[in-house]
Amino acid sequence: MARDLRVRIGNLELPNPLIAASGCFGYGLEYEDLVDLSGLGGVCVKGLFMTEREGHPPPRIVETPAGMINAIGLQGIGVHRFVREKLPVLRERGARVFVNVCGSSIDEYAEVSRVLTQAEGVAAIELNISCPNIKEGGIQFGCSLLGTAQVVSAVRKVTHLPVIPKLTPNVTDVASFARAAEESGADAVSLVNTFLAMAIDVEARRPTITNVLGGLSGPAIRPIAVRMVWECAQQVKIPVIGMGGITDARDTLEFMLAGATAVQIGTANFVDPFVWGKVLAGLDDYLDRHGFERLADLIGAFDPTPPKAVHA
Amino acid sequence: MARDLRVRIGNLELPNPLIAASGCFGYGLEYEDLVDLSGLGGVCVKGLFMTEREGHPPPRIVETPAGMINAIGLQGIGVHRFVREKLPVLRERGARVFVNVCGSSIDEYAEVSRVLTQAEGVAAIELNISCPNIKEGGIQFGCSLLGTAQVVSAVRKVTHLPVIPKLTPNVTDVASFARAAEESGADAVSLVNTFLAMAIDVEARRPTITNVLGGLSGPAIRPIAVRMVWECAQQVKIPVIGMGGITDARDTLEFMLAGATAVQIGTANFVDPFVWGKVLAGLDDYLDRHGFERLADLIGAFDPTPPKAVHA
Amino acid sequence: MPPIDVDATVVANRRLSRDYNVLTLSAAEVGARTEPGQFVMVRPAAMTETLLRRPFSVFEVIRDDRGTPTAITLLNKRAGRTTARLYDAEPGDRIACLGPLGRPFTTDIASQEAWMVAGGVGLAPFATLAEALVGRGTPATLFYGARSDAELFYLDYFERLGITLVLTTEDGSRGEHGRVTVPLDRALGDRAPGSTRVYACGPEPMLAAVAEVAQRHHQPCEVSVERTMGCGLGGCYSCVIKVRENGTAPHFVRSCVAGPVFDGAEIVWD
Amino acid sequence: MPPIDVDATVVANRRLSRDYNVLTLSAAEVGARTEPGQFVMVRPAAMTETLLRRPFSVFEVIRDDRGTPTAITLLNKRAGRTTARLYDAEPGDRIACLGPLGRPFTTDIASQEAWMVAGGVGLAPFATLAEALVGRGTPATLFYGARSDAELFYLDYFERLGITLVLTTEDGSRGEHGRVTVPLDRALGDRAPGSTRVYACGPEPMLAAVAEVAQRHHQPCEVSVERTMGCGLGGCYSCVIKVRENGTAPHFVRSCVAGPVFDGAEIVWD
Ligand SMILES: Cc1cc2nc3c(=O)[nH]c(=O)nc-3n(C[C@H](O)[C@H](O)[C@H](O)COP(=O)(O)OP(=O)(O)OC[C@H]3O[C@@H](n4cnc5c(N)ncnc54)[C@H](O)[C@@H]3O)c2cc1C
Ligand SMILES: Cc1cc2nc3c(=O)[nH]c(=O)nc-3n(C[C@H](O)[C@H](O)[C@H](O)COP(=O)(O)OP(=O)(O)OC[C@H]3O[C@@H](n4cnc5c(N)ncnc54)[C@H](O)[C@@H]3O)c2cc1C
Ligand SMILES: Cc1cc2nc3c(=O)[nH]c(=O)nc-3n(C[C@H](O)[C@H](O)[C@H](O)COP(=O)(O)O)c2cc1C
Ligand SMILES: Cc1cc2nc3c(=O)[nH]c(=O)nc-3n(C[C@H](O)[C@H](O)[C@H](O)COP(=O)(O)O)c2cc1C
Ligand code: FES
Ligand code: FES
Repeated sequence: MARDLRVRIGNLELPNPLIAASGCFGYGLEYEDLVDLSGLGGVCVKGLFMTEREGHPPPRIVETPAGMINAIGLQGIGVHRFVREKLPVLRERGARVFVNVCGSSIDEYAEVSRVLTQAEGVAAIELNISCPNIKEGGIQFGCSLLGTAQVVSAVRKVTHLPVIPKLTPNVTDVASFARAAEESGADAVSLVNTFLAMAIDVEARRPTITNVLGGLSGPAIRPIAVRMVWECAQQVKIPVIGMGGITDARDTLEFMLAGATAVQIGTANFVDPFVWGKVLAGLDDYLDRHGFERLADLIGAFDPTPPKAVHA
Repeated sequence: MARDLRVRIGNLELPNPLIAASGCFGYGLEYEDLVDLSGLGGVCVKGLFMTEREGHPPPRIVETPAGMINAIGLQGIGVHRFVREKLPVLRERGARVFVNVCGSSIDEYAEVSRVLTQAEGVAAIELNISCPNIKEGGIQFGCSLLGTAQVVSAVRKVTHLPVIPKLTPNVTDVASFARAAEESGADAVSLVNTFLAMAIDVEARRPTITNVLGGLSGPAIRPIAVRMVWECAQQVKIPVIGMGGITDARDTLEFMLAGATAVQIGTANFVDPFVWGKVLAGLDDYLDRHGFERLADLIGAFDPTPPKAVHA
Repeated sequence: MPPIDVDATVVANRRLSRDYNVLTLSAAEVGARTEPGQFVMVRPAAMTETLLRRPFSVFEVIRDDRGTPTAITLLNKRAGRTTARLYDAEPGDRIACLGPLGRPFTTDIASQEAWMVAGGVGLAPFATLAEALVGRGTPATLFYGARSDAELFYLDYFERLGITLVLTTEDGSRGEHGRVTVPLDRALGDRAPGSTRVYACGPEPMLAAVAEVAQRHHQPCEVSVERTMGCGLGGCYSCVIKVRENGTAPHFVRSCVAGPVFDGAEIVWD
Repeated sequence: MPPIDVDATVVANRRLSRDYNVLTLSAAEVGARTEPGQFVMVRPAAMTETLLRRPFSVFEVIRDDRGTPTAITLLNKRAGRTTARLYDAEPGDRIACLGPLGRPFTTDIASQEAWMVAGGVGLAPFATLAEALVGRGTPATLFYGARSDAELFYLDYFERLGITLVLTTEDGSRGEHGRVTVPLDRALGDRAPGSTRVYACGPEPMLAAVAEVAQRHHQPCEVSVERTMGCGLGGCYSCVIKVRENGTAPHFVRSCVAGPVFDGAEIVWD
């Protein structure tokens, strides 16, 4: 039987905690024939700058054990074309649209956010201060507490929409960045973005992808991502949106038990675009088996008391 | 046909670049029936403090996608018993003994190193300033540039043996730690130690291991480790010893092409204690196929020029 | 019609050589929707060694005597892990099969003749295309190049359809010795501009050469490209190729949704 | 003799119930070296879903009529991913099998009788132990507890060896209703101190209870414990259990090398 899967991000209520991760779901419309967009908690579209971006030359991805490295380089149509061409259709489909905002300067983050705030049908703004694949902007802000605070404050000034800085895991103390974001007026934080990584084609002694370096995602990173979400959830009051290698209901629950209010699914959507319905069914089944009414009751419900060594 | 696999760490010559990673090969003697210890480049024994340590209660490990999390808590017999009971036998077997030195204080690192220097048969000292699984000491030094410099300098003063600080990947800029180590007199650096991680038993809503947090190792982390080794090799002149998810000759070559002079194998030795001979054979075969005389010629031989998008 | 994901069963696995095999999958629903040149994203169920699906052209659509699709086949060539698994697959194995995907070849053509140019495993999309062309009564020729005689497959299949065959091998063990583009170039010399629609699939250097030859002879040309694909659905932007669409500045488009079939004249080859 | 790693082939897979099966592996060399209570670390070759090997007791050593070992069997119970793979394994599948490992049961015993206590899959080490005891002419009894009648296996095997059987089930569907330690405790009451060597394998709470009962009746007792093992060779320190060896302070020892068989009186149960 269908349980209550609703969760809240600030004043935004989502029917369930599953959000399509940015860059892993195109602009959402690519999937409208396969997935009921209104049935997802939210759709986070590919990172957008003010203007169009061409991205890196291919090859852009390579597979690694239980994961993949990508260096797309934020190819995108720019915020104006997005508002004109994609947003109206996404609204029509009933999608709760999260927009992943990029910038090569603090002003650009603010400017893109302003444009989105004036448009109709944006549910929330996710600030991509953590993309490892571009030279200027992105991770340069996400790896500095000051830069993080500056970007968040600047965007906070220009929008009433929920502001969700997306944190990079490539730092010593991710929770300090969550705190900086909270203090600067963020409504939530999302993490993790990808881990800076590389894979060499040893036969050619050359890179496997053009950008040489890329971002690691997929199940391989999940244990690190869960740890980071747990650290952040304990140190901030605002909601934490968790992601990193989620493939099923168990993984989703792992993040929520660690303190995530919602989750994003990226790489797993490539493997199975029908993953969404399967995870929702799995969450329902878990609540049933464990006798919970509301999924929200499980947020942070992890009890760190040690287990017994005994298995059987 | 057998090629030249020798590599040099400072004035230490190894017959090949394969070193058993600390904590993954006991004190070496556990494997003497299975592996010719003198045939390995080196054997890095489990982390040692001045005195015996009991370690964490079990369960201490849990498997994750393409990896495992461990929180052993540095159970060990202490440096004195090691020197008395293990070192003489290791010498007899012709092993090049790397000792992984731990400390809860800078003095303890120096004291353990002094004892090892006075003993006969230690080839090198690896400073474990990166263990994520103990409260005091370990990573607390490894996550601070000052702490790293202090530990290395203190040990440098008391030993003529090669000093090899082992770096943690849980930092924003690992290369800055490699530079700090070099400036403080390190003869080489080794990386990576494990990534701080966690896995939740969602059915029990409890930890999977007693320590809750542990260190992630195995193939899952390889792409991040290779990136970090590449960054360090470009920024220091001293040799870099690379590790993280190595399972075969291809993986070994990936690290060496990225700039590693030698490598360590940990988790893969659990899966297959006979991995050593297989990797050596694979290295030989690679040199054959590519017409190289000396493996050492491949150190850092990675050419970052982009590949073609075309596969066929 | 939207693509579907079928948990297909391996019905048969015919090994053609030490590298090539034809895998029959119980994915009738996919077959029923497939147009020539489209592809599927597959993943062996037991396969946890690799994460992402892999793209494969639909080779044949198997039909019962009433013409209803009952299965599809893939022409598989061993290149790595997934393709090795597909080569070793046993009847009964399960393989997730998502499709059909991508932009098919254009078959409602003005040209009097259709010439297909295949290099190696690039033969894959031409079994279904040949059937469609024959169905439309368009005279068709297949220029087919491979490493050696032993790697020229399904010749009888195309002969039975009445397709003219022009063969080349790199070692000269059968047909003309050398590149498949050489006889193509020669033959196109005798053809009136616009009279011959050229279709090509194979290694990209071959595709670039074919596109150049076709352009030089003023013949329309469609090529099917192979880029590493993460999703096959337009979600990941991994599969891009640079194109110059009617006059626009060169830019990257996703070959999984804008392609894999492109107008050869529009592609900017690296 | 050092352990060896055999790339074993599945010779047979007999499913005993929906959770239990007996897997026959062509690991004769391992069988030839195995002593009762030792284990192997196994990993299905095709298995990339999990990384580490898993520990399994050697259940039977299969011999030809000349007594030469030809294979070993594992008594497998589905608990997760590897055990599920072993349950589904087909003849011909390859399974890496490293062993024999660990400290075996002590069989050269002074006691007049040997009593084995098995809980569920804890039966595994007792097939070989029973044979050894019978070989030495030691009268032996098996106290065997399971969830239900349907999960009491290989009774005929032990009967054929002349082992006295005392059965219990949690649902009372066969033998005595309840815990296996109850009849054990009762029976030990009539035995002279030191006359009966007790061996136990099963869930740790049962092992703790058996050790307590044996101690109360002043009988020697060996238990085989199950801790999560990363390597089985003493390399990883994951498998520790707390012991108080002849007077020493309680400390952790590696159950893969110091065990899995321990003197029940020395273990400090959590
Ligand atoms: C639209 C399309 C249709 C295709 N149709 C067929 C077909 O009908 N039959 C067939 O045998 N192959 C076909 N391919 C190629 C096939 O997808 C690759 O050979 C396959 O992905 C390799 O996967 P792997 O796991 O075996 O190799 P991996 O283990 O992933 O890699 C091994 C080698 O294969 C290369 N490789 C990885 N991905 C691709 C790719 N997408 N294309 C080419 N090489 C790749 C890698 O760079 C590496 O060198 C098609 C590709 C595309 C894009
Ligand atoms: C010395 C020894 C001998 C054993 N002999 C047998 C035997 O003869 N037959 C048999 O069926 N089983 C035996 N076991 C238990 C067996 O090793 C585990 O059931 C197996 O490791 C589970 O692996 P999995 O991949 O199926 O489960 P996983 O997918 O790894 O985990 C699923 C569940 O199994 C639990 N588990 C993981 N490792 C162990 C472990 N080492 N022991 C118990 N539970 C575990 C996990 O905590 C989890 O709850 C033995 C264990 C030891 C230590
Ligand atoms: C191909 C690809 C493209 C991505 N593009 C973006 C992006 O544009 N903006 C962003 O913030 N994150 C981007 N990411 C990161 C994902 O949103 C997500 O944070 C990360 O992949 C971890 O989740 P996963 O393991 O479920 O994929 C991208 C990831 C992948 C694999
Ligand atoms: C069970 C276990 C115990 C370890 N113990 C130590 C240790 O005592 N000291 C240390 O410096 N590193 C220790 N490590 C880290 C390894 O030496 C190595 O840095 C890490 O596992 C990455 O290599 P791998 O992926 O090949 O295992 C341990 C790792 C594992 C898995
Ligand atoms: S393969 Fe993902 S966008 Fe084309
Ligand atoms: S299992 Fe590794 S030490 Fe016992």
